[in-house]
Amino acid sequence: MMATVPTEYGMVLAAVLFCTGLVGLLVRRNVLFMLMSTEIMLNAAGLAFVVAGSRWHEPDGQIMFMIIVTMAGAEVAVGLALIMRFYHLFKTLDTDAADTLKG
Amino acid sequence: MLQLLWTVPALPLLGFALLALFGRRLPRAGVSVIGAGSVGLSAVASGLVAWGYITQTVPAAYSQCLWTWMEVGSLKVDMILWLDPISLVMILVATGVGFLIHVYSTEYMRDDADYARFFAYMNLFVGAMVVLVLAGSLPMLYLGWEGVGLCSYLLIGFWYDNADNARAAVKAFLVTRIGDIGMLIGLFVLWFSLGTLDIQPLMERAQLQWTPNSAVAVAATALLLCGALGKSGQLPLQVWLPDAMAGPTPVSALIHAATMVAAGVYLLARTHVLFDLAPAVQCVVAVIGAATLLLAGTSALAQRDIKRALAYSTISQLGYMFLALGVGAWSAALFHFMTHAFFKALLFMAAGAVILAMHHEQDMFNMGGLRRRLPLVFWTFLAGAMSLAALPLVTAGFYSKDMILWSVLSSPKGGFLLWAAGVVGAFLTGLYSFRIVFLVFFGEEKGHASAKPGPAMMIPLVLLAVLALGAGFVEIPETLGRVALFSSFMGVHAAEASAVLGEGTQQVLAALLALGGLAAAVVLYLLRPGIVKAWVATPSGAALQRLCASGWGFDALYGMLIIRPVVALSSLCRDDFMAVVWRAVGICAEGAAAGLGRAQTGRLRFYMAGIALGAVVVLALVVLL
Amino acid sequence: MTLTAIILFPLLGGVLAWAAGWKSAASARRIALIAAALQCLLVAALALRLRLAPLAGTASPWLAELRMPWIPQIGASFHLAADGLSMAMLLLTAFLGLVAVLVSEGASGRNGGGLHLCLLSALAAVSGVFLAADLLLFFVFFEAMLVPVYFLIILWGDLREDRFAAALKFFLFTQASGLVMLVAMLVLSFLNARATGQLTLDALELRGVPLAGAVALLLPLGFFLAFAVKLPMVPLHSWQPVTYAAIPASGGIILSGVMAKVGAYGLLRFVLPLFPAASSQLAPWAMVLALAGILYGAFAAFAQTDLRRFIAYSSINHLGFVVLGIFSMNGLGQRGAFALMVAHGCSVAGLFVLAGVMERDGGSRDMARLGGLWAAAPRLGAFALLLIMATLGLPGLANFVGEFLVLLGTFQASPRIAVLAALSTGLSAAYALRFMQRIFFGPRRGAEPAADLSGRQAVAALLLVASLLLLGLFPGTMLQAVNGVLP
Amino acid sequence: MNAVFYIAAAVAAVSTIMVVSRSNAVYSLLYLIVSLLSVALIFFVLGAPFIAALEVIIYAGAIMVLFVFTIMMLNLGPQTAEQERKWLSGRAWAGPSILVAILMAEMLYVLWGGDHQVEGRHIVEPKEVSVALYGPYVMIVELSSMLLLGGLVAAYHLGRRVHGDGKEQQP
Repeated sequence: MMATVPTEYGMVLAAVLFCTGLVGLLVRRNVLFMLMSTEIMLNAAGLAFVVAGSRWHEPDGQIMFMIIVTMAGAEVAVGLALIMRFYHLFKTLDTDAADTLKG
Repeated sequence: MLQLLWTVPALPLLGFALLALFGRRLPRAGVSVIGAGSVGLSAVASGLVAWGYITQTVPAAYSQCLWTWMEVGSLKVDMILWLDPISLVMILVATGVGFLIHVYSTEYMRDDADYARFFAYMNLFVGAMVVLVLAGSLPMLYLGWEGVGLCSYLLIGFWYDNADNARAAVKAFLVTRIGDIGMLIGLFVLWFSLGTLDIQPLMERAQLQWTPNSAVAVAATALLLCGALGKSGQLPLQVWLPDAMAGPTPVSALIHAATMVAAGVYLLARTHVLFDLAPAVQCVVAVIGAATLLLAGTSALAQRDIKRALAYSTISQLGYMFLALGVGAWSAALFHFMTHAFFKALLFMAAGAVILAMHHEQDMFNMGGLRRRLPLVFWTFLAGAMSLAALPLVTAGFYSKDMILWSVLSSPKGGFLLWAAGVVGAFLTGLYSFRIVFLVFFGEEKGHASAKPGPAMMIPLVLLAVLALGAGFVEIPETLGRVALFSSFMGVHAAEASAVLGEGTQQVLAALLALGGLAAAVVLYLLRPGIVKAWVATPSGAALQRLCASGWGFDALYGMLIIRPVVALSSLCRDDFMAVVWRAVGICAEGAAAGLGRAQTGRLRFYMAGIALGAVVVLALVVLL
Repeated sequence: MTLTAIILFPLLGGVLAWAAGWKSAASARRIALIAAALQCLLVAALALRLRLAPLAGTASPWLAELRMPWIPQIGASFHLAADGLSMAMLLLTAFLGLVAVLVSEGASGRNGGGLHLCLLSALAAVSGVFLAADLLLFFVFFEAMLVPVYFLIILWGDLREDRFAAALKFFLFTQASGLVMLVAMLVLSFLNARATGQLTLDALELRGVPLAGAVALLLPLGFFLAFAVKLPMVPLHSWQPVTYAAIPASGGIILSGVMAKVGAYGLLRFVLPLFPAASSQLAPWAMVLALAGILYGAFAAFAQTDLRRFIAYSSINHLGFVVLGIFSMNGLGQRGAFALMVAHGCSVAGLFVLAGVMERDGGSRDMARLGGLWAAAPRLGAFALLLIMATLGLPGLANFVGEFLVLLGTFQASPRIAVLAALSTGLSAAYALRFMQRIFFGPRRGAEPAADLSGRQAVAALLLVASLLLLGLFPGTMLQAVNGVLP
Repeated sequence: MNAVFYIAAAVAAVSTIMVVSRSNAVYSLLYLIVSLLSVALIFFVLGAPFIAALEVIIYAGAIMVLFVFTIMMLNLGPQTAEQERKWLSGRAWAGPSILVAILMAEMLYVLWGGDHQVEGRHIVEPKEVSVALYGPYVMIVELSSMLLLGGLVAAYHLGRRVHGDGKEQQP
């Protein structure tokens, strides 16, 4: 049970997902949505790895995906904790409210 | 005996070291013993050395190498002492007169809080002077040279809490320093021209290698002359000497008589071989001497301060010595230096006694009639003034000045004009010396003179008075029955002379002019003081009086030409204008930081957009290249 | 092994002093003092031994050396070596280190142990600089000197000054120029490897690398830049006045007395032997720059009212003479420069001791507010007088020997510059006497410190005075030390 | 099976677009889960069944549950959704869309730069993956565990509640 689509199509899908996530990251001001967009982008990157691994018949792509999942797990844990903190601090989820680093 | 030579400079220096290290803990008597005693012992040592020198079976210069100072490649500078007639006379005078001044100081400075410091400086002064005159190499001479400069600075500014004194001290140091720089450069020229800095080889090689009036000879001697002009207070570097009166009176005596100002004369006499090879420079020396003696003589006439008047008289007498050096009569210059050391030390110390008695009053117009209050001081001062004025036959000053005038007139390098300047100077000398005598000791009593000076001050005065009158008899001109102890000791033999006037005639003329000066002083300051007062009241008289009193306005001139530009330049550099370049770099960096800092909006999405843009650009580069 | 000990010993003493400093500042000081004194003895003993028995019969110019592989991949080795020049500089370093610890402000309440750690580690770094015979090793020590000085300024500096700005300026200037030097070193090594096929950073083996074109000028300029900043030469001096103003007096002794000399040492050790042709090509320009520094320093020093800035500008004035002597390219001038380095090290250290005494207990250092100090502090006055006389080049004191030889050498190279430089000694007399007059003479003004030299300070002052006098009257041993090193 | 790929890809793309364009967080989250599930399907048809399972279990399961918890804890009301709608104006979309469109174009250009070949694919067994993972990649496994530990500690630390006086308290 195998698909025989060209590798490029898989890559294109990864690119589409990635770009959609990027648009979300740029457009949304709500930090929660930004975190979700980040997840989309990570997932897209993982997709690209798996596609490539499948193309070369190597397990490395899948291993990379596992790394990405691990990282995403850690990132979400920390990110969500940060969001909680953020909300307590600013009473909003608007990232533009947190501009104390303005130079 | 000659082996004792090193103790002559070492003893005063040892005294200095002891006083500098332990002076504050010693009792006054101890300080006096060390201070005066070290110089006294040094004088004794020079006497022994002199005895040893004279009784040598074959008279020859004696040298004693102490250690090698600097040695680099072919440059070898030794700490070497060189004893010949010139330096022998100099150390005898420096330590002898120096000792008398020290003895005098033990009483004069009795009540000063810084007694030990004073004697430490004085010892160092004598030590440095002895090093200077005994030096066998020019760098060592320079060591002593700067040493006496340092001591004059310290002693002129001895009473430091008065800012004027300190300023006079700085002035003395700086003005002489300017001359010293010339001398230092002169040393370089000599080293590269002749390959040595030891004085005797220098003379020998110069005679072999230099042609008269060659550029290098003129340059080297002119540069050496700069140093001599500064130290001896000749035109145009004479401005420091009158101000140097700010120090205690014994210091003035030491500076003017035995030590510092003699250094220039000594240098020129010591290197007379070089100067003989540069007649052009000799001519300059003579002209400077003549100009200085006239200028200082007129200035001396307009002073109110007794010490300043004496200071100008020193400059004037040094002018005579330079005049003699200029015509090549260096032994006459040294002879006059010797007699001048006696009578000028005497005059200053007697003036000091007067000043002390008058409670530190120095204005002659506030004195008067002191001959009854201080008879012994009066008689000794009179002896000094007579010698200064060169009253004929009975004073030492007459013989030495006569020797100078005759050499000026008879030498092929001299001439009538220079001689005429000298003779006019003789008139001025008579006038101003007796002006001082009459203003201070005659007329009505104005101030209240207190206690008479004690023996420690009076004994040196009497001794010096005897010398001021009698020291001239070692050299008596042919017309008066020839005695030539001094010049034969120096190894100089009278040359055949031809002049427009005979020797006797010129002596009579000079003597008459000196007596004329005395007579004029009698008239102007004793019998008819109204004449001068009336004349000074006229506008032109007042202007001339002001000009003379200020020493012909050299201070103002230098203030405008040198001091003001230097101060202006330094205030320009004060805030370090070169650092502006680096400040500009800093400002650029700050500007860039401010510009890039705007990108730091603090908005997360903006940063994300930046990353995305970066990705776009990088990918575009990958795609397109 | 002794060479390594010379570097490590002060470091060890510093760490011990630092550790002791947690208990009491006094014991930290005591330990530091013992370490500095022992370091003096160690260096002196080595100097004596080397003088008595130099390495037997080898062609090596070094009297003692130690070579171990370090980073063979880039040709760097841990190569320490000493010749007459470096031994003399080491002696100066150890001596001034002792003086610095003697007058250190350890008891002032701000952690004294750390201060001594900084002082002694600075000593260690400077000793390393004078011993390094490998370019990279030299660079490491050269940069290591910055760190302790940086902390000295910001942690123990004068609270009245902007210490952070001063430390930053100092760091930026020296660091940036040091990096330029590093690049020049690496390029030189690379060119050597291309010419000979041998990868090395050894200072001796890199002599005579064939250079052509722009590189032949740029490489020596890279070295020159770093050393000119260190000295400093006009116009690269602007870090110096602020740094001298902010640094604690004991640190100032090391910074001005020894570290500034590293610049001159580097010129003598690296620039001239590595690039002989380019050096003689650059010499006239360097001499003109040096002359500019002499005059500029003299004029600026004349106008200063701040004691520390006065020291800074007078140093610029004197180090101009050093550079002048070095680039006169003859034995007289270079020996004079060397003598002047040593002499100026002692005299400027003395001025910093003076500054330390004046500033103790919050005393003012504004010369416009001082005056008549002699009456209150005659010993300090006498000390200052001697320093001032050394500064203006009085014969009989050490500085004169240097200045005389420098001027003599310069006169040989260029009489015109020599005459101008000689004339500037008149200016140095003017500023030096003005300094003396403003602080010690004249009427009292009330801003004077209360006390004279204390016990330790008096010892330090005596040591400096003795060294100035001895080196001034008997410079023979000092001048002979560099006989094999300089032409 | 190619049809499955295309359908899943379309679903993934559309649902992802829905994720970034919804104003209600819960809706977005649901679309995200749909997107993840369709990607999991794609993994499966590409011959990576193990990864497909991981995607479902960890991503769509564990991680998304974290999001749900967070949204619940934040207790965002309808006014938040209203606020979101206001922020999502056309102008807000314009700039990022253009930027990303360019990026997309570049990526496609790069992808089509190579040769097009359809090859036979085959399944990479979980066994192969495990052998590689605990062979050459063992270091990465260790690093990942460090990373997770770090994330754990950080999340624990950050999650502590802060009171007004700035002192921290155990949750």
